[in-house]
Amino acid sequence: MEVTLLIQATDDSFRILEDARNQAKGLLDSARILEDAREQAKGLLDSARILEDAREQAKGLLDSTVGVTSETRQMEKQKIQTIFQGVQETKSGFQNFIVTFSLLFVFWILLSGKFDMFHLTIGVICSIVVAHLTHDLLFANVRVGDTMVIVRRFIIYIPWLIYQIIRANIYVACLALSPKMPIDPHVLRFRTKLESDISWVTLANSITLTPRTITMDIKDGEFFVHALDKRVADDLHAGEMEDRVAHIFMEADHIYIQDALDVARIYVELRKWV
Amino acid sequence: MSTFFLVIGLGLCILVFFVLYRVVFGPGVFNRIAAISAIGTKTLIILLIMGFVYGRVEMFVDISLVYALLNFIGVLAASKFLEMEKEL
Amino acid sequence: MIRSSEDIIIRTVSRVLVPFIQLFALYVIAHGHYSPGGGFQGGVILGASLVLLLITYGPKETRRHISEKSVTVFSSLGVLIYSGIGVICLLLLGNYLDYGKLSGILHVAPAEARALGILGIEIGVGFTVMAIMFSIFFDISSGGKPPEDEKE
Amino acid sequence: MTSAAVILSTIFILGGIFFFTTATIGILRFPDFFTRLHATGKGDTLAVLLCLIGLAIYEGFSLTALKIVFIAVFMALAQPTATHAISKAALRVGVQPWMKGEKENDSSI
Repeated sequence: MEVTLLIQATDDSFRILEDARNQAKGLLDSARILEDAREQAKGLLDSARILEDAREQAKGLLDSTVGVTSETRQMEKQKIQTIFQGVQETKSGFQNFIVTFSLLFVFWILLSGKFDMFHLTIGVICSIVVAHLTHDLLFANVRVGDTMVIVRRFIIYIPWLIYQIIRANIYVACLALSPKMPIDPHVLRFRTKLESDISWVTLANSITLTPRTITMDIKDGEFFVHALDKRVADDLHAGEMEDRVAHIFMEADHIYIQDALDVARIYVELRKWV
Repeated sequence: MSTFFLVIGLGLCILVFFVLYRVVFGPGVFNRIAAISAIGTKTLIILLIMGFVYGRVEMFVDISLVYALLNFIGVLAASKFLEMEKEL
Repeated sequence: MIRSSEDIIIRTVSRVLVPFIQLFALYVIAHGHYSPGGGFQGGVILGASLVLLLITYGPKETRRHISEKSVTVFSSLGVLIYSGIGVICLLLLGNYLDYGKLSGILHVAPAEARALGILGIEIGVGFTVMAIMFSIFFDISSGGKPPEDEKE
Repeated sequence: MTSAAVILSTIFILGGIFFFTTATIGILRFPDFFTRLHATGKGDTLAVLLCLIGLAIYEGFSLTALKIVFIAVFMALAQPTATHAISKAALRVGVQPWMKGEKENDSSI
């Protein structure tokens, strides 16, 4: 009797254990499902966060576009309003003529040095004739920029250039006077990031005048430089002079009117989409 | 100061004779052109110094400007011609 | 055959220099009686500036600045000015190129009339020299072919 | 004409003559065409500039001095351009630059 009771109790306890195990298994399973769900939820959250970020970035982009355009609007109004309405050709031609004429007349006065009526009249006539013939030469391919800033930066650039010329000449003098002449010439080639042709001229002539290098050729935007020394390669590839020239002519670190106008066009397109 | 200018002018003339070696014997036409260009720049200074010696600078300065101009155009034309000759 | 050069450096430098060279040439022509110079030298510098334009920009662009017709007009106009002033002096009962007689029709003092007459003569000589020098250089450089055959 | 100006112009002109001399020695001694261009392109530019500035100081403040300054500006612009033009023509015609270790075959076209 007692044995049967014992067996029953054991059976019961086993059943309870079995139930508990089953329940635990079910719990575990549900926990695993929950885990999965949680991970899925986390993934969803992450993607939501990414979406949020993207939205904020988009907003920032839009804001910055608005800022750039509102800055450039003013310049547009001041300088280009009339230019982009069809009268660009004649007006800029006339402005070029006026500027060329005044430059040439100042040059005439400095050359002539006579201030009586007769010579001044001849000067005006000659300046008008030459300015009419060559008004498209002096100011061809000039990018719209702040001329006074360029002139000031160029004047600041000159003393550095003179210092470099003197260094270059002392180097050449030492080479020419030294009996063994330790030179190791080779040809370098590098590409430049400069765009306008006046800055190319400045860069090429500066390379010719600074120590150890002369500009040999420019083919397809690639500078061929003849150097007297191996060391100079690093200097040129570091591009200190290029940066200086870019700084003078406001290239690569300034927004141009044309670029601003492009941005404005893109902004109009964006507004249509939004 | 006039003696100083005379000496300077004579020194430049001697330098011109040295460069003339490159013009006469220098191998190849490019050496000759480069040497002639160098002679031109020295002549420019000699002309100005002649002006100071004779006391008529305002006259010689025009000649010297014209000389610099024609030297430049001459070098450009010669190099253009040699470049052209290869294409033909 | 001169083609337009691809070299941006020489093009830009000569583009900036050409107006000043031309003005300097006109200065040399106009101040012929104070400084060395005069019609011939000024004409040569004027021609040299056009030659600089030709060797850097090629014949097509140069023709846009000074055409075949204007070269012809200039070369004859110079001779016309020169001989015309001489003949006017003859008509005013003076010698050929006797500038002093010009004061009769210009209503100025004889000395000033002489200066004006010399200026006219120099302008005429300068025009002719410029046109002829440019014409010679252009014809030799284009190899005798008319410029329309040029393939740029 | 103060004596200071005279001394200054003398120093400038003598400096110019010194660089002319070294440029001439360079033209005579350098081994090939491109290295000689280093001598003419740089040496002559600075020498001409120094001589012209010295002469302008000696002339004093006048229109003639201004014209001399014009010549200086013109030379500073034209001399590197002329150097570039010659070297470009030489490179396109096929003059090979001399390298270290080669024997001196200075037979450029």
